[in-house]
Order: sequence, then C-alpha cells, then structure tokens
Amino acid sequence: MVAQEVEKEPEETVEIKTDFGPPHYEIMLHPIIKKNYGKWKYHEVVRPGVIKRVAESGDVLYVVRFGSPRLLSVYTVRDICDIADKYSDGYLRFTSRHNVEFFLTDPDKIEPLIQEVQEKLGFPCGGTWDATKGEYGLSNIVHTQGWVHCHTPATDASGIVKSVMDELYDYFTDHKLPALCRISLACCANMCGAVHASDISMVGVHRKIPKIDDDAVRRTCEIPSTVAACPTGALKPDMKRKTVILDKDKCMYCGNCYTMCPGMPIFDPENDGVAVLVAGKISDARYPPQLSKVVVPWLPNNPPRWPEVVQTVKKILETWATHAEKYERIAEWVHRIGWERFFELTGLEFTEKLIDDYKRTPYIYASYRTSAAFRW
Amino acid sequence: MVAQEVEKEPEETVEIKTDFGPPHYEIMLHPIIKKNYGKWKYHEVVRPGVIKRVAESGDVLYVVRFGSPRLLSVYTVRDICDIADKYSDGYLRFTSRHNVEFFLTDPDKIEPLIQEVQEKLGFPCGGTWDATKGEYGLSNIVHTQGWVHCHTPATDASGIVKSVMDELYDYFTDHKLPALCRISLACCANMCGAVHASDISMVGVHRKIPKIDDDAVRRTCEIPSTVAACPTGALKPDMKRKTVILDKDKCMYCGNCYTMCPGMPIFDPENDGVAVLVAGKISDARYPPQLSKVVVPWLPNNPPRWPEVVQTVKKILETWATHAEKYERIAEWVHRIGWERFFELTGLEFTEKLIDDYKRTPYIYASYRTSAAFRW
Amino acid sequence: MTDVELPETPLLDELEKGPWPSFVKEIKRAAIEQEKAMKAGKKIKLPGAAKGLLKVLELAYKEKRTHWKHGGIVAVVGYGGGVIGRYCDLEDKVPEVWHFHTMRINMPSGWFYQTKALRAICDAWEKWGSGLTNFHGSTGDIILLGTRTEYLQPMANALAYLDKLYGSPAPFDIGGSGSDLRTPSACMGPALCEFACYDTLKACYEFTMRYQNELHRPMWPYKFKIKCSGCPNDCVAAKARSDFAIIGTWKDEIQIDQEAVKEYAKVIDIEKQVVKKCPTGAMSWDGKELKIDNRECIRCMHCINVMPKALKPGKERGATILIGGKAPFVDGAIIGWVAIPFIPENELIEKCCEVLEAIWEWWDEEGKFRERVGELIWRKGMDEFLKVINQKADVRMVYAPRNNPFIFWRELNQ
Amino acid sequence: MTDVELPETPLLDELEKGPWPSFVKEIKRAAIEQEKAMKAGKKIKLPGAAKGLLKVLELAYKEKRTHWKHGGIVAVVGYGGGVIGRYCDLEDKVPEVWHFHTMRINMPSGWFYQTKALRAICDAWEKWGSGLTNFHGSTGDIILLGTRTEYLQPMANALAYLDKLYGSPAPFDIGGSGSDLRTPSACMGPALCEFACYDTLKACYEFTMRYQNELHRPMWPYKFKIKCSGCPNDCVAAKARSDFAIIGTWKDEIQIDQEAVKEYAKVIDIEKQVVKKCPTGAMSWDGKELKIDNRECIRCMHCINVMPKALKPGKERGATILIGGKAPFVDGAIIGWVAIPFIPENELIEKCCEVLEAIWEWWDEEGKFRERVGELIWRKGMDEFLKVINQKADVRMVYAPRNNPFIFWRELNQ
Ligand code: SRM
Ligand code: SRM
Ligand code: SRM
Ligand code: SRM
Ligand code: SF4
Ligand code: SF4
Ligand code: SF4
Ligand code: SF4
Ligand code: SF4
Ligand code: SF4
Ligand code: SF4
Ligand code: SF4
Repeated sequence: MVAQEVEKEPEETVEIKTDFGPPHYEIMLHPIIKKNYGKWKYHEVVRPGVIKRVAESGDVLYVVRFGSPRLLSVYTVRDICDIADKYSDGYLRFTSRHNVEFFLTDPDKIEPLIQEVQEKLGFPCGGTWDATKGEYGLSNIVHTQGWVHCHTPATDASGIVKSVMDELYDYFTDHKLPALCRISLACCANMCGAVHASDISMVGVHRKIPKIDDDAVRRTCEIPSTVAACPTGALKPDMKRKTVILDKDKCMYCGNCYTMCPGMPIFDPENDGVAVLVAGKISDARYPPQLSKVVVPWLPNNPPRWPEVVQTVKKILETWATHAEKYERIAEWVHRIGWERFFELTGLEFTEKLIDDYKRTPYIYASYRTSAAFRW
Repeated sequence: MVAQEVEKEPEETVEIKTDFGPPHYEIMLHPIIKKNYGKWKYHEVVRPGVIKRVAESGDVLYVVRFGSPRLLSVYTVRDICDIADKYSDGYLRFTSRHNVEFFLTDPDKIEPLIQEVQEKLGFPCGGTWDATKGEYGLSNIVHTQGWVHCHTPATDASGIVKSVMDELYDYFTDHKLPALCRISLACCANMCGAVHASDISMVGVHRKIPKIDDDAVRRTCEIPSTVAACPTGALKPDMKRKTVILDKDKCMYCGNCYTMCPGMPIFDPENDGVAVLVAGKISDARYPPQLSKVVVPWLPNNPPRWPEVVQTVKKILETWATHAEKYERIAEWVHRIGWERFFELTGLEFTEKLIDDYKRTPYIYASYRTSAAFRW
Repeated sequence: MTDVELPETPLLDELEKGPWPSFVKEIKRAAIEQEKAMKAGKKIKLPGAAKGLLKVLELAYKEKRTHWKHGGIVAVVGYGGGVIGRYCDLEDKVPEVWHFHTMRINMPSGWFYQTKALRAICDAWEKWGSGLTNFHGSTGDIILLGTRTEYLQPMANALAYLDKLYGSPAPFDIGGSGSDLRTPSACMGPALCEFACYDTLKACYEFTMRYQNELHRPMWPYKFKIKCSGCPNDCVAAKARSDFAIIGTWKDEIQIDQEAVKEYAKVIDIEKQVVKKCPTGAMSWDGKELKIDNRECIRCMHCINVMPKALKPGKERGATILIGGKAPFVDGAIIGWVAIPFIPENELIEKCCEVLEAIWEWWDEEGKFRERVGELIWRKGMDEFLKVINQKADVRMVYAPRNNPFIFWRELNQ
Repeated sequence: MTDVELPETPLLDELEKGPWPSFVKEIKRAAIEQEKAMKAGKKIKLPGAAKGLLKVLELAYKEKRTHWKHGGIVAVVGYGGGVIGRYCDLEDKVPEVWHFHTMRINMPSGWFYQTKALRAICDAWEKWGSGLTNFHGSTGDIILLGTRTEYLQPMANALAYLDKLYGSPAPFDIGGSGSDLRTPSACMGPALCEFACYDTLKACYEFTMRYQNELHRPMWPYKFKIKCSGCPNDCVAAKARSDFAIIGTWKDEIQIDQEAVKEYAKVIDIEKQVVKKCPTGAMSWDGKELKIDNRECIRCMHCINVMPKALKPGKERGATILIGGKAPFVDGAIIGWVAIPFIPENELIEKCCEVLEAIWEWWDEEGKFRERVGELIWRKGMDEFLKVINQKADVRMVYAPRNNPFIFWRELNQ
C-alpha cells in the first residue's frame, strides 16, 4: 500500500460528494407514463403477467411482468437492459416483490417479448392476478440473505425460495388461485423478509442456546452491550471471568447476543430449521391486516432442496386453494372455517408449541379461546 | 364481660360443628321440580316475569320473577316467605342476578301473586326475556357493597342501582329491548360486581394517589406487604422513617395499598367517581364472550341520585335499543356499526383516556387499529 | 311504624322515592322492626345496628366517601374464612356499628329454598345481627350484613344447628373468603332448565362437600372460584367470574323436531331470526325443513335459545373447562380460557376433582402471594400448565396459534 | 463458458435445476464473466469474489450453517450508514471473500429505471465489486453484494459520479443502514396505478431529499422506516414494514360509473363477488344500479379492486398515517397503528415532515438503545405520544376502547 505509485482510477481522485440523493423519479419514467402520470383510468389483466393500462388520454400501456431470482449478476442485469431497450424504449421497473416489468405500447410485441425473455433470461412471465375475475397468480417470494450473506441465519434464503418456486411454478405463470397469496421467507427471527404479515411464510429458527466461547467473548465482545442485547434477560455479566453467564431457561434462541458478540455463536446444524407461519395479511381489502400465525414450529434444514419445507408450503397452499372461496385469502378462509378445520384439512399437528407463551408480547392472552364455542 | 353470670343462649353452649356443608339441594326443590328434574321439555314466556315450563311428563310450572333490592331486612325476607307459602307451596328461589322467583302450578294465581307482591313488597314482576320473539326485558343490576359496607369504594353501589333502576323501571317490567342487556356495578376496580364482562357497567374509580399518613402507616401497617401489594411498583419502603414513599407517576389509584394499610386512604370526595363501560358479554350466543370497554372515564359522585351516571346509562341503553337489530347485544351492535358510530350516536366523547396504555395488560396493543379502514 | 325514632337522613330519604324497591326502606325497616321486636320481648342482641348504619351511610352520602375500615382477621372457631371484618371510622359517633362484620353463608346449589330454611335464618340473624342481609352476594353466598365480633360465633352456631334450634330443614354452613376456595355456585340447570347438559346442582354440591377443608381454611396464594353453568349461555357468568368454569356442552348433533320447527315458523321469521344469526352459517331453512351442518356448528346455543321447543342440545353431553376468569387486578381482567375442550358427562365430577387437585398443588407451590391461577399459568406458560393437568394441547384452546416464533425448546436445552 | 474453472458445488448444482430462475446460475455467471472480462482486458478489481462465494455457500449447504461474521463498522467518507460489514470465518480457505461487504444504494422512487442508469451501475460494480446484486433488498435499496473494504470508497464515488463517469442519467447515492432513517420506498402510485390517492413517488422523493442527513448518519436509538402506499391495498407493505406508513385514502364518496357497472355485470357476478364481500354490507345491487352507503364504507378497496373501470376512490383524497410497524424483536411483531386518521393531499408532505420531526426529537430524547418508535410509544403511552405529534385522540385510532379502567390521571396528581 505504500510507496509504489500506481495509476489512480478516476473514482479515486474525484472530490467526495454527499447527500445528493437518488435520481429524481421523473427522469426514470417511460414517456407514456410521464404523460399520463396520475391520469390512469383503469387496468385490465390481459393474460397472466400482462396488465393493460388505459389512461384518461386514451393512451394504452402494456405492463409485462417477469419473475426474477432477485440475486442477479450484473451480466443478467445488462441482458435485462438489452431487452428493455429493444421492447420497452429503454425503460423498465422492478416491483415491490422483486419482479421485473417492461412497458409495451404495441400489443403485438407482447408474445415476442415473453418468448425472448424466456429464452435469454429464463424468467417466467406471470406473478399477476385478475381481481375482476377473482383469479390469482402467485407472485415472487420476498426473501432475505441467508447463507449467501448474513451472519445470524438459521437457514438459507435463496435455496428454499428456488425450491419452493420450482414446485409452485405453475401458480406463478397462471391464475389458478382463488385469492391473493403472498409467500415470504426470512432466514432468522429478525424477519427481514417481513414474514410477520404474509399469507404463508417461512422463518429460520434457532432452537439451541448460543455456545459461549469464553475466550472469544473476552477477545471480541463488549460485555455490557451483549448483556443489554438479550431481550429476555438471560445473560448476566461474569465480571471476574470477563465473560457472560447464560440462564438457559430464559433464552429463546434469538441470536441477538451473537450480533453483538461473535464469541457466542447461535447456529446449530442439526437443530436450526424452519418454522412455517400462515394467515398474515396487509391490505385492508375485506378483512383487516393480520399478523402471521405459527402453524409448524420447526422443520429440519435439509439442503439443497428442503423437501419438508417445500411440501409443507405446497400442502398449505393447495389445501387452501381447494377450499377457499373467491377473494378469500388464507386469513379470511381460516376465519370462516376455524383453526380446528385448518389443522384437520392440512393434516398439520397442533401442539402446545403453537400456544403463545412468550411473556413479552402484548398479544399473549388475546389468542386464548375464552369461549366454549368451537367445532369438532 | 367478666364475672356476672348471665344466662347462656343455646347458641353459646352447643358443641362446635364444622365442615358439614350447605343443605343438600334436593331438599330445597319444589315437588314438581324434583319430579321433573332433568326432564324439562321446553319453556315459553307467558308475559314479562312469567315463564311457563313444560316437562316431558306433561307437568307445567309457572316461574314468576320479581325484582329485588338485594339488600333485604329479615322482615322482608319473611314477607317473601309468607307469599311463597301462600302461592308456591313453601318453595322459592333467587336467581343469579338477585331476583326472586316463585313457582306456581295454577295459572290463575299468577295475577293475584303479582298483585300481592306489588302491594306487600313493592317488588315489580319482570326481569325476563322472550328469546323466541326476540323481545327482552332488563334484569336486575348485579352490584356490590359500596358505602354500605366496604372500605375501598370509590362510589356507592345500592344508591346508584336504585337510581338507575327507577329510571329504567319500565324496561324491567316490560320486554322492550331488542336483545339481552346486562347491567352491573362495582364500587371499585376490584370489580366484585364482575363489571368486566357486562353490556353496560359502572365502576367506581379513584383518581388521586393515596394520602400517606406516615404516623398511621407506622402504627397500623406492615410495610413489606403494603409495598408488595402495589401492582405498579409505585411504593418503596422508607426504612429510616418506617413508612413508604410513593412515586406518583406510577400510581394508578387502585387502592390495593389501602387494603393492606389503612394509613394511606385512597378515597377523595371530589375526584372519586364512576367510569362507564360497555359491550361486555358472557354467553357464547352468536358472538364470543367479550370484555367490557371503557367509554366514559369518569363521572362525578353526585349523591343521592347520581344524575350524570343515570343519564349516561340511560342514553347508552336507549341509543342501543333504538338502533340495534333483534338479538344484537351491545357488543354485537358495535361490532356491526363500528365504534366510530357508537360515539357519534351516543354523543359520548372519545378521548385519549380511552386508549389503552396500561402497560401491564396483555391486551394493550390488541386494541390499536392497524388498518386504514374506518368510517367517517 | 313511627314509634321508633330514626336518625335524620335527608339524602337517603331521596332513595325511598321512585318505583324500584328501596334498600333504604329495608335498612329503616330493620332499624324499626328490630327495636320493636326487642321492645316486644324478643331476644335481639344488636337493636341499634341498622340505625347506626343509617347514620354512617347518610354521612357517606354527604361527604361522598366511605366510613368503613379494613380490620384484622375475625373468624369463627375452626374456620379461617367466611367472615369479612369491618370497622367504622366513626367509633365514638356511631358506636352501634363500630364492629360491622359480614358473614358469608353457603347457599344451597342453585339458590333454591324452602321457606322454613329462610325463616330460620331470619330468626337467627334478627337475634344475633343487624337484621340486614344480601340475597345474595355476588359470589353467591347469603350475606349477613353486620354484626359484632362476639356474636360471630353464636351466629355460626345458630346456623350449624339451624335445624335443631330454628326448625330449618337443614343446618347452614359458612362460605368462603380470603385465600381459599370460594363458595362454588351453579345455575338452576336440570332443576328448571331444558338446556342443561350436565347436572350443575349436583356438581356444585359435590365440589362443595369434597372440598370443605379448602373452602373453610385459607391456605393458598389467593382466592379460587368454581362456577357451574349447564350450557354455553352461562347463566352464572362462570367464564368471567371463576377461576374454574364448567360450561355444559355437547359433541354430537343438535336434536331437531321438524314439526315443532314448523310451528315456530308460523310465529317467527326463522330465516331472519335463526338461520341468519348463526355465527358459522351452519343452518338452512327451505320453509319445510331446518338443516344443520353439525360439523359447522360451534354450539353457540342461539338457535336452541330461540326455538327451545324444536331444538335441543345433542345426546353426547358433557362440559368444557375454562380456566382463569377474574377481575382486572393486577394485569387486567381475564375471561377464562379453554383448558379442557370436553369431558363426558359421566366422567365430569371425578375428572374435575382430579384436575382441581393437580392445579391446586401446583399453584400452592409455584403461585406468588395474590397471584390468581390464571396469572400463574400465564407467567409459567401453557405448556407447563398442560403438563400439570395432564392434557394434550388442542387447537380449541386458542382463537389462533401464536404470532411469534419465540418458542421455548426446553427439551433440547437441558 | 467453460474456459473459467469453477469450484465443485454438487449441492448448489441441484439448485440450477427446475424451471424457476436460479440464483446459483447467477453466482456462477458472475464468477465466469468477471474473470473472462478481466482476461479480455477490462478493469476488474475482485474477479475471484463470486467464485469465493460459491465455495463458502457450498460449504454452508454441506454443514448447514452460515460462514459469515458480523464485523466492525465499515463506511464511506461522510456517511455513517449504507454499508453492511461482513467477513467470512474461513479467512485462510477462501481469502477472496474474507471481506464481503454489502452496499445499499438508494433506488429511485417506485423502482423505475432507464436502462442507461442500470447499465452504469453494472459497469461500476463489475469493476469494484463481486458483480452480484439484489434487485432489490427488502427495504427497497439496490443491494450490491460483496466487496472489500478498500473498494467501498471508490465504488461510492463511482456512484456519486455515475453520470459523469459511466453515462448514467443521474448519480446514485448511498441508502440507509444502522440506527438511521432507512431508505424510504413507495408503490408505483400515480405512475401506473389508477387507485393512487396521493403522489407516492413525490412524497417518497421529498422525504428522502429533505432527510439526507438523517438517512446517512445514524444517530438515533434505532432504525426508522418510512413507506408510501397510494391506497389501502398497500403494495409496499408499509403497514407491516415501516415505522411510519403513509396509506392513501379518501373521505368522501366512492365515484361510480353506473354504465361501467352494467358492463361488468355481463361478465361477473356483482352480488356475489362485490356486494356480499363488502365487509360492512355498505352496498346493494338491483341489477341496474349499484348503491353504496358511503357512511358505512370503510374504504377497504375491495369493490374498487374488482371493478376498476366502474369505481374510483372519492375526490377528497389524502392519507392515513400508521405508526410503529416492525418485525418481532423484542416484544413481538407490530403492524402499525393509526396515529393520524386523515391528512388532506395538499397538506400531506408538510404535515408528515412536521410530525416526523416531532417524533424523532422525542424518540431521540426518550428512546432506549434498540427501541423502535412503536415500542417507545407503547412504553410511554398513547397520550404522551399524541401530545408529541400534537394530535387529538380519535376513535379511529383504536379497534376498541380500553378494557381496563386503569387510567393515569396525571393532570390531577401534579
Ligand atoms: C406492482 C405492485 C406495486 C409496486 O409498486 O411494485 C403491485 C401492483 C398492483 N397491485 Fe398490489 N402490487 C404490489 C404489491 C402488493 C403488496 C405488497 C406485497 O406483496 O408485499 C400487497 C399487500 C399484500 C398483502 O395484503 O399481504 C398488495 C396488495 C394488493 C391488493 C389487495 C388484494 C387483497 O385481496 O388483499 C390489490 C387489489 C387487488 O388487485 O385485488 C392490489 C392491486 C394492485 C394493482 C391491481 C393496482 C393497479 O391498479 O395497478 C396492481 C397490479 C396487480 C397485478 O399484478 O395484477 N395490490 N400488492 C406490487 C407487485 C408485487 C409483485 O411483483 O407481485
Ligand atoms: C438486506 C436485507 C435483507 C434482504 O436480503 O433484503 C436485510 C438484512 C439485514 N438486516 Fe434486516 N434487512 C433488510 C430488510 C429488513 C426488513 C424489511 C423492510 O425493511 O421492509 C425488516 C423488517 C421490518 C423492520 O424494520 O422491522 C428487517 C428487520 C431487521 C431486524 C429486526 C428489527 C426489529 O426491530 O425487529 C434486524 C436486527 C437489527 O436491526 O439488529 C435486521 C438486521 C439486518 C442485518 C443488518 C443483520 C445484522 O445485524 O448485521 C442484515 C444484514 C444482512 C447482510 O448480511 O447483508 N433487520 N430488515 C434488507 C435490507 C435491504 C435494503 O436495504 O433494501
Ligand atoms: C334465572 C337465571 C339462571 C339462574 O340460575 O339464576 C337464568 C335463566 C334463564 N336464562 Fe340466562 N339466566 C340467568 C342469568 C344469565 C346470565 C348471567 C348474568 O346475567 O350475570 C347470562 C349471561 C349474560 C351475558 O352473556 O352477559 C345469561 C344468558 C342467557 C342467554 C344468552 C342470551 C344472549 O343472547 O346472549 C340465554 C338464552 C336466551 O334466552 O336467549 C339464557 C336463557 C335463559 C333461560 C331461557 C334458560 C331456560 O331455558 O330456562 C332462562 C330464563 C330466561 C328468562 O328470564 O326469560 N340466559 N343468563 C339467571 C337469571 C338472572 C336474572 O334474574 O335475570
Ligand atoms: C360481598 C362481595 C360483593 C357483594 O356485595 O356481593 C364482595 C366484597 C368484597 N370483595 Fe369481592 N366481593 C364479592 C364478589 C366478588 C366477585 C364476583 C364473583 O365472585 O363472582 C369478584 C370478581 C371475580 C374475581 O374473583 O375475580 C370479586 C373480586 C374481588 C377482588 C379482586 C380479585 C382479583 O383477583 O382481581 C378483591 C380484592 C382482594 O381480593 O383483595 C375483592 C375483595 C373484596 C372485599 C373482601 C374487599 C376487601 O379487601 O376487604 C370486599 C368486602 C366487602 C365488604 O365490606 O363486605 N373482591 N369479588 C361479593 C362476595 C359475596 C359472596 O360471597 O357471595
Ligand atoms: S432475516 Fe436474519 S439472517 Fe436473514 S438477512 Fe435478516 S438478519 Fe440476516
Ligand atoms: S440467544 Fe437471545 S435470548 Fe438467548 S442469550 Fe442470546 S440474546 Fe438472550
Ligand atoms: S368492588 Fe371494591 S369497594 Fe366494592 S365491594 Fe368489592 S372490593 Fe369493596
Ligand atoms: S393506589 Fe395502587 S398503584 Fe397507587 S400506590 Fe397504592 S397500590 Fe400502588
Ligand atoms: S346456563 Fe344453560 S343450563 Fe344453566 S340455566 Fe342458563 S340456559 Fe339453563
Ligand atoms: S348452536 Fe349456534 S352455531 Fe350451532 S347451529 Fe345453532 S346458531 Fe349455529
Ligand atoms: S398501493 Fe394502491 S395506489 Fe399503490 S400500487 Fe397498490 S393499488 Fe396502486
Ligand atoms: S370500499 Fe370496501 S367497505 Fe367500501 S363499499 Fe367498497 S367493499 Fe364496501
């Protein structure tokens, strides 16, 4: 790093510039969008993946959606740009669920576009739904980093997502579901994938207390902030030995301490795994937003394709799809049929692990049934 | 108490006998009841206050119900017995809401009975309802001791009950309500009247911190148990001064400390008063049991007739009665029309005092609206 | 009546007006008649008590505050509970009610009485107490309102020998108070009601008799209440007001008498009043036949309530146990929650006793001072509680599964 | 492609199979193409990174555990956030990814792009990073996945001069991370959607620009997220995923085009699909006219969603603010709750800024370490919070009033 004068890159010589913010959105808008901004009249779903948008001006824009693995190499992004240049006047967008959308004015180009994307990128056209008909496609799975990049995951993210989407592929490319169904995944209980309000979600869970490596704790950790990070008060400082003591009965394996202190790793190959939640919801449509509920407390990590997780998700999805009425999202369906029937129909087992007993939550008691009214 | 030999009463000479229990219920049952025990076929409400019960055997029994002030002198109880002897073969019962019931086999005696009870006791016939027709009478108000007997009341019990029932008298004697409506009263937040699950309830509330009389505390109180009685941790022992110190920001005026320690009276004539709650429910009929919700945080103690409380209860009752559908109890009605409309229709004011912020409750967050969906 | 002089009570007098029967009249009546009876030669130990109460109460009305104080524990021999010690803070002004203790008397199941029993109680209480009562207290006891410490024992004895001394068909025993089992109560159930799914009166009586010791000798962390309702209508408010609520219910099909349905159809709107009000939409009615999809029925009782002649609970009867109901101190009110979804009728009493005893043992050991059992469960977790009562988790215990994945995997971390 | 040698990844290879696009293919592609580009003479600083990731990931799959470690704070000059420091615990085995920091880049509102901008980012990241990205992270940023500490600054500079150096139509700035304002996001709103009740893209951009300092310099107790959805459908999941959710809505009447309704009636069952599904039963349809009782409408959007050609939100538009949404650590997940029921569209941005600033000031002062604002409100009480944001209580803030009377009467106890 010393002496030897190397040629500086331009990036190494520019003046530091801060706080200029993102590009203004207007310059990123397709001309037709800019022209009709705020003046769209209605939309119609032409086929799975293709939404026809009609403006008050009479302009028509076809928005064509494709599934993406989210983790993209710059080379694939360039391929996407090539396609956007060819079909979409050099404009495109990504959706809040990581799908890619192109904008077409000529309906005749829809099929060629779909063809070309499938060939060049292997991205399927779909992920939309048709509320008018009440026919819904499955969209992409919102997810997180997992073993690709994070330090606290109890499972991988991309690998499960790929495995599940392979299995549910036809639901993405077609409108075969009775209502919206959002699937999410988070690789630990931090829930970066926001699985706490999804129709179906998978969340990585640890089940063993962290292993305290006293040496590593002494070397790498600030004891007070580690202790403070523990939500359940399971950690106490051991001042003499300059480490921490853990009350195993209080620990709920959150890994918060590990984030603060690499000296107490939380991962455990055999006991880490995946919990499955259902019946969360965010939109206000028909039924108020709901938090997801845990219906499978743990499934093993079984890479590379997590068959137990994939089959559980599929089973839930298809049981729901078979029994629900039009527009009835999982939360609404369960509300109608009762949790008794949910467990019966899906064949999942209800155990004491599914009864809330986490003392810190302001909901704990609200979930207890205070009525003798239930189904058999 | 010394020397002077007085004649002992028989009660003072008998041998102590314990744990023999209450009378066996069978010996207290009217012969017709005993005969048809467990074999009743159906009932019909003949008129307000009179329920005709038909047994599988064909036997018919008329149960006639009267309102009672609950606080009864033994002289009135004897009058009740006289009437029971005359009309009801020497049998009678009280209901779980403190009404009196007589049993008649001859329908022709119903009117004379009602007449005689009204004349001799002044007890109105009523308090029933007719579920078949969906026409409901108001029953008695379950209530507590108040200033008649208790040491922690924030208001009286019997006085308010009398005032409210005077005002709502016709609802008791007639079936003018669209659904069941249970009114209860408790004179402090201990809620002996079980107001926590009633359609309308009144509860005495203190609003000022207890006044600590250090001398009295030293004399009469066990400091550790007093401190331990405080649910919010507002009390600390002052070891030196042998008294307690109160953190006023933490106190919620529950009076728990006063029960343990008369040295810190909680009552306050100007600030004590009555909160009004609504929409509790216990039966499973149609809609699950519900806790009552506070809709008026405080009304003044205004004896002898508490007009503010009486008018508020009446207003709520009549607003509900005017707008509800058949069978729709307050909880169900509000569920349909929304709390927005409840406050609008009743003219009650919604203030920040009605938003749950009591940190210890496992419900606190469950009441916050997590949706942009509401009525204007 | 006016040969007995009463204190001036202008405020209370206002409460003699109006159509609803007046408690003030009752107090006055006791004051007058007890004194009269004494003058007439009857043995009356406390003739001034009701009069004293009038004075204290008038003052309370004037000053808008209570004049009663908590006292030390007062009791009768052999018993730890059943008496509420109460003192007046106006000792010198109203000595008549300086002591004004309440006695709680265990009522008969379902509050059924012979007049002979009631008269006997009246006679004894006229003599040994204020002559004032509550029929009943809100737990269900007969409340004898106000006497002096030294009359507690004779009054208890009077009740214990109420048959011998006062001609009652049976003696009466003391009820619960303090940290003990409180007097269990029951709806009228099979005595009068066609909906009863088990024998509430019998169950209530059995518990009361079997747990006389627990009822009479406070030795737990706090109070414990049992209430028996014969069906989900819950006419004793057991769900909200008892730690252990026994709610009658059934498992099989609602019994229908189609002819009787047709009779109802002549006078009520079955579609609107019944079918539409079913919370799960389990019913249909084509004008001829009422159909119930019993798999969808949650046994809410509504349809049966409206058409008692036509509909009946099923034949496979029993009860649901809800645990933990209580008033709001300290963490907020609790309506009891489902601990055992169904116990068949023929096993009910034995099974309840088994569960009760297991709960009490655990609570006795683990419960904190003034911690109701519902609060303990909540502190300890449902899983531990289920082990205590030897019950498997059932989805009927919850409205919904948990919304957080913060599960304690104790078995993996021993 | 096989002139570049890849590590053996038998487990990951399984994830190249199947119809869904494969992230493994993407990693392999980066590994191969970056190396090829370098060989072809392009300036590539980190050609081995993607290959290193393959090795680490294969091992993770084999061992069923992560190999990443939290690191010290890494940053770029002038900024405190926007970079996630990540190190591999296999330093010697896979030195290529010993450092593997992530950069979060502030996307344009609504994730709209010109290809020129995207290509420029790709060019810069091909040079200075792993060549791997997420489009997008789940907060909404462009995620640049993996580079070494010493390349963070040049890459940040590349983005700051992306227009000048790489031909982008505009430069790109760093996004949020750590205890700061996180990159705000917005649904496509008026750009494409006929339901938008306010200009989500503009609002999002305004907040981002106004709070550049808050976004770039972590100085709060914890993170703070803002998300803008144009209507209650909430297509950016703002209610669940942001501390401050701005949900478009309206106050007046739904706009109806009866002719268009009739058109829909030809293809769908309006009674069943629309009227029956209205949560408040606010609608009726007689085959000719669709009537909406707008007093009963709660603006759930369902009917509009099903018949976008016929129905439109009203004209009096604006937004509801929900506060406190977050993931479950520590006290359980929170969906945001209503803090301001309605702000008219024309006041929206200014009013939000006012409220945001008041909240931040309070939270900054009162918030504990790692306490999200929702948790603070819950700890401090709604009344204090309402004072902070200068808002009157409104019944629309709650599903129901409190069920306990334990109200703090602070004003009486000063
Ligand atoms: C593109 C996108 C917005 C964006 O800015 O990126 C979007 C676009 C549309 N949404 Fe959405 N939603 C988008 C994410 C969401 C989300 C957020 C999420 O999934 O994380 C939600 C909330 C989900 C939830 O409640 O859990 C969401 C709940 C809805 C709903 C409510 C549906 C319901 O029954 O609950 C509608 C209304 C409808 O179409 O029925 C809706 C309607 C729409 C419409 C029809 C709006 C319009 O007029 O254009 C759009 C096209 C629908 C289609 O695909 O056929 N959008 N939508 C997002 C697409 C993500 C994707 O690639 O799949
Ligand atoms: C990259 C991203 C996941 C992804 O793959 O998309 C992510 C990744 C991390 N999140 Fe997250 N969070 C990401 C969106 C979220 C979201 C979703 C959202 O913003 O909509 C949530 C839930 C919403 C919320 O904020 O509550 C989320 C809730 C958390 C939490 C829990 C916060 C809480 O209060 O409960 C943590 C823990 C923490 O802050 O220490 C966390 C912490 C982390 C850290 C920084 C872990 C750490 O302590 O070092 C992760 C770094 C991963 C890595 O190695 O790169 N992340 N995180 C998302 C950010 C990308 C972006 O900027 O666009
Ligand atoms: C006498 C009593 C039981 C007792 O053992 O003392 C009783 C008696 C009957 N109740 Fe009850 N209930 C009695 C207290 C209750 C209570 C408890 C309470 O009020 O504290 C409840 C629960 C209240 C609640 O949910 O908050 C109660 C909720 C019902 C219901 C449910 C009604 C509903 O729509 O929610 C029914 C069914 C019906 O009649 O519709 C019912 C039905 C009945 C029937 C029809 C049962 C029968 O077949 O005989 C009885 C006569 C009703 C009438 O008066 O017309 N009973 N009933 C209680 C009368 C007290 C009184 O004097 O008013
Ligand atoms: C007499 C009675 C009220 C009435 O007028 O009917 C009553 C009166 C008292 N109750 Fe009660 N409770 C009475 C039924 C109830 C009920 C209702 C029930 O049992 O169905 C409740 C609510 C249900 C429950 O148990 O939660 C009730 C909840 C309380 C509480 C709060 C307990 C809690 O866990 O939250 C207290 C406070 C305490 O125990 O220290 C209490 C305490 C008291 C004390 C003993 C106050 C005290 O600490 O000294 C009262 C004595 C009053 C007096 O001067 O005579 N009383 N108490 C009721 C008993 C009569 C009887 O035996 O039949
Ligand atoms: S969910 Fe947990 S493991 Fe996954 S990216 Fe977020 S913090 Fe990391
Ligand atoms: S894993 Fe979580 S609960 Fe356990 S010690 Fe660490 S911080 Fe505490
Ligand atoms: S509610 Fe309170 S004041 Fe009234 S009797 Fe019960 S404990 Fe006493
Ligand atoms: S009144 Fe209640 S909260 Fe206040 S000090 Fe006494 S016990 Fe504590
Ligand atoms: S609870 Fe049921 S069984 Fe008992 S009296 Fe009420 S309706 Fe009859
Ligand atoms: S009991 Fe209730 S749930 Fe069952 S059919 Fe009748 S109304 Fe419906
Ligand atoms: S949130 Fe509403 S305005 Fe925004 S994209 Fe979704 S439907 Fe359109
Ligand atoms: S927006 Fe929702 S609540 Fe309003 S009328 Fe339409 S369906 Fe009903």
